[in-house]
Amino acid sequence: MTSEEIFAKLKEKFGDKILETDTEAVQPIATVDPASIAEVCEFLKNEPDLDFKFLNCLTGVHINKVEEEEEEKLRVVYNMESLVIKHKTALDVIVPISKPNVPSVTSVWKTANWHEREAYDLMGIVFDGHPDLTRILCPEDWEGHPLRKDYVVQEFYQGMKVPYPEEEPKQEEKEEK
Amino acid sequence: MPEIKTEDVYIELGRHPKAGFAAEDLILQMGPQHPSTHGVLRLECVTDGEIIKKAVPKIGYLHRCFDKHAENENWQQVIPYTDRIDYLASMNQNFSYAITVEKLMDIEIPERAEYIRVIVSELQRIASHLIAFGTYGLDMGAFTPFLYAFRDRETILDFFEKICGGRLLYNYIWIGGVSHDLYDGFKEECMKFLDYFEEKIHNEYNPLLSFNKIFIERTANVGIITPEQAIDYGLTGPCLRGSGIDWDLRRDDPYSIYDRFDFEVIVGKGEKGTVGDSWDRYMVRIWEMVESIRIIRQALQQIPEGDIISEKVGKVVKVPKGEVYGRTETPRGELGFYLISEGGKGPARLKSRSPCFSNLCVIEEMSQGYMLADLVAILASIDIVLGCIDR
Amino acid sequence: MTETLTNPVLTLLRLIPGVETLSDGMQVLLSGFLAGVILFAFIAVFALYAVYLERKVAGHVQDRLGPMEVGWHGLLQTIADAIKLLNKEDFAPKDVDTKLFTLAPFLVFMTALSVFVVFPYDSQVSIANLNIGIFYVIAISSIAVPAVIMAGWSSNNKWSLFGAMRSAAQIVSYEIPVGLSIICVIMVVGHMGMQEIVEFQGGGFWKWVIFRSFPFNFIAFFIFFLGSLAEVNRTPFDLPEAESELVAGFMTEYSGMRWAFFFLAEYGNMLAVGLVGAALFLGGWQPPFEFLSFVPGWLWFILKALVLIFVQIWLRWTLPRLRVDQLMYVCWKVLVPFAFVCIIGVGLWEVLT
Amino acid sequence: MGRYFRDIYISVFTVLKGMYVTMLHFFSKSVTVQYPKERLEIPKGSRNQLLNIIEDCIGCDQCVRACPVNCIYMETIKSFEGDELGETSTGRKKSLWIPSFTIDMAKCCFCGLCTYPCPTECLIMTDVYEYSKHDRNDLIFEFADLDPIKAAELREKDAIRKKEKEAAKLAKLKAKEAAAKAKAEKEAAEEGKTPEKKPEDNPDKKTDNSGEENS
Repeated sequence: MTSEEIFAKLKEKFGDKILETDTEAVQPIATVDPASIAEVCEFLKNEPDLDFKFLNCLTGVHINKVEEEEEEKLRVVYNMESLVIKHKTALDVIVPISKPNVPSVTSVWKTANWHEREAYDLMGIVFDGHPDLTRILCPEDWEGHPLRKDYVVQEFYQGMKVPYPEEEPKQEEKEEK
Repeated sequence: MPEIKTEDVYIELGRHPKAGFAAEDLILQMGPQHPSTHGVLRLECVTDGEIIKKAVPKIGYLHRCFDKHAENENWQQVIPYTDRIDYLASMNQNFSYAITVEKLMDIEIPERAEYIRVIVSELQRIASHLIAFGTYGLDMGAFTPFLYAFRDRETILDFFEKICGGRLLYNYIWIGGVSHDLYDGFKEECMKFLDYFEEKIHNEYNPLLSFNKIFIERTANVGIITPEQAIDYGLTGPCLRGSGIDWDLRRDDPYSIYDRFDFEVIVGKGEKGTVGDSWDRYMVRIWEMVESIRIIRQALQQIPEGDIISEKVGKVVKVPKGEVYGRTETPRGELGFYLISEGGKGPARLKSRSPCFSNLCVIEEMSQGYMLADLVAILASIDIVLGCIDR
Repeated sequence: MTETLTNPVLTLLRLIPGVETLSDGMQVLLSGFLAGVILFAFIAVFALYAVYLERKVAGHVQDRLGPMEVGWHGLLQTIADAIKLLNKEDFAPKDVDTKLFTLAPFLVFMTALSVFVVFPYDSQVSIANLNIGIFYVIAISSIAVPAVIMAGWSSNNKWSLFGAMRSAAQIVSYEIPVGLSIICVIMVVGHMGMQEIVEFQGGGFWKWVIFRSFPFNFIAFFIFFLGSLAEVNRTPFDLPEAESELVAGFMTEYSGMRWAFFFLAEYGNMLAVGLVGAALFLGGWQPPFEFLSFVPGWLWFILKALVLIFVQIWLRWTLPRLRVDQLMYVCWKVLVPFAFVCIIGVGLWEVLT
Repeated sequence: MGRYFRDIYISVFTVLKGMYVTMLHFFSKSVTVQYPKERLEIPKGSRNQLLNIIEDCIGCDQCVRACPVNCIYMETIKSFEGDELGETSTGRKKSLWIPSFTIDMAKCCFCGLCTYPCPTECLIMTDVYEYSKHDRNDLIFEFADLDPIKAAELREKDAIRKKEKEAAKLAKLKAKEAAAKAKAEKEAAEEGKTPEKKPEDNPDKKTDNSGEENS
């Protein structure tokens, strides 16, 4: 099925919960209201002629500030695919940075478990209902979320100096010799 | 400082009978430094004697924040970083990054470059599967297959060194084509190697390890992944095909010129045990090497003359604004890149969806009830590379 | 059989002047001590060159050359290794049960060493010709089990404990098939002394026990060989020090000279098993054909043992490793039943013919 | 019962087949090379240690920008009048002194991206791969061959020149403000006649100033 039909089916089932759909772009994508992302994914997976049983990728994105007054936004993109009907689609969800809560889709696809933990770890998006939302790549007690645009590396981690010494390695030694 | 009694520490950690922890359970850290975890992976196993109750993988020891690096580099400079995601199959990593960017730029690649790309990534698939075969034998205690595998892999590395200069990390497939042309003696040498290698698979690797009864006993009916479980956990590549699902990106979502070659997609049929056990995943890799040989032979015959990089890509690569998810079939599965570009000097956001990351997360549920030695067999059958998991 | 066999070591001892003055008991004690020194030297030298042989065979099997650097074609390589191990720091990890930790390697090496006392090196030459020779060998080889558990438990490391438990289970359970296959031999020969067993097999290779009561003793030999492989922890039964799972099993925490003792014990056991196999089944120092008897007997004995050792090494570089429960399956479900069948077969054969 | 015997038969058969394969290899030729004595020859284009032929280097900074791990550090000083810098081997006039050109081989990732944009092909990848050192700082290779005294002297001249430039810029700025102030007073004098014209040309003047300061 082409992405128009898929989005049409979604709109007809979920109505206003599908905020906007963009089919001309290189990758057609539908923005979904954050609260209902779990139901939409459940529908996409169990609907016989959609059959999106395979979640390819779940990406956390930090949209940089476009207008002055609004606060920054975080975005989660879901790429999914059906191995039987061989068609794929993409959904995304936009949440403000102050309240980055997105319902977890681990109940729909088990592969989302680790992908969501990684999005939480690197981007700071909190997935409600996730079985064990802990850091997966950085150490458990690491501060801050590295992939955010405003991320500053912490000075010390358990007494070890973190930032790489920035000064030129060459110049000083040359003079001293 | 009050003297800390080890018993209190254990109680506080909940690993003491007073803290309700069964006496015979043993917490075993199959730690980051262990001969058969294929890299720095820590498996925290709760074992009852030799039987594993729970094995929780802890990853992140080799996390080099590829996504963060990609944001500060321009389009061309990201390629050496993609080499290092799955350092055993760097050609395929460059290939999928180049495919993603070209999908966004929507440019045409010269024919010869397309053929070189296919030849080179199929050679890399053979080299990577050779490592999987060698380390599997090593984990099962047979030393010799590992050295036979590396002896044959040396010839492939020599080809790559003559073509592009690197032996393990190549920075060879660029956006818009490839960086160097094939050296002139390549075709005959490669043909000779392929004949030699195909004969080696059939009457050296298989009798020595694949059909050895002890090896079959150790791997058949061990680590069974059902097809539903495989799809649900997002497994891809030989792990997915080992569970009987006929899905190969090279045929089902053909990128570059893979639709011009006829090759067979190998699917696990459960010859020696049930479908989806470790032996199936292992045999899928062995027969995939034979298929790759077929592809390379066809590509070597049909390769045209011509230039190797498209003119439209100048010194500075310009990519229009947009988002795309591009992927290719690497030896370990589907490596996908979710690329967001704001038309700037480099990618705004580049998320790498690595195959081993999803392939490993099935181990927690699947390894219950097996013995410690089976855990090693299961790990080797999923063929994980820690660079690919931690990125 | 002459009971008052002249003890070669005793005669050797008497060569030293001023020994006759000591009392008889002291002389026997000293000869025992001298025998220990000779055996230790023999095993140490042999173990060094067994390691060299193993690395060379491994090399050539894997299309490479093995050690080539030290000495001509690496002949001095293992001596260099031994010296390196000698001056390595004598390190024991923290909170290790030091008494057991230090005792274990010597106990393991003691069992390997004490088995050699009873072997018939040549027609009259053996250090102590016990009339219960082969029974003594089986008894001694089971002393290694507590020593291995001692090593595993005292190094306070979960992996070593796993290795020790596996090794104990393996050695204990593989003694049964080895014992049963030896019973087949004793039934044919009728005597337990090693010297007498070898003399029984005189006169050409068709007289060897392996070809007596044909199918059964032949199978008994293979059961013995497989069982002894397991007792020596060699592939495909090298579970206790399975590199890929338990790092090095009970030997993980040992380094330097203590580890060298374990290593020496392993190769000593390998030689011991080869020699027992040669003595019991392949006619010890008896030449395969009468007209070849000008070659000294002990050379035949060593040659046959070397053939068996070569096969053990060859197996190590070909086969993967068994899992613990498969190991037990092979022992109890395959080797022991076949051993029983062989015993019945040999028994009937002896009675009928 | 059948399976039991079939299993035994298969295991004995496959073990013997495996031993046959390894026995074949026991007699085949070894494929290894005794490294320190014999060496494999390195193909032409192989990427090992970087080398910069400093005579041809014109200090164009392309390689520093192209390096993904920023491991090339280069310091260039514009040539003063009357300095004789000589030409590159291809006869191209050199205009920049290079007191120091270092490559930190410990950081280098051997991708070769720096060798492609080099206009004079002076930065090449040699086939030297045995350059391991004990101390990581020794891996920082210095390629510039300017003797330290000349380099120090050049640096002073450069510092002086920079100060003069700063002073000149400051002076120009002051002169511009003075002119602007003078113009403002003149307009204030005419203000009585045409009040509305003044506001729109004031902002352009302001932007010129700020534009200038930024450059």
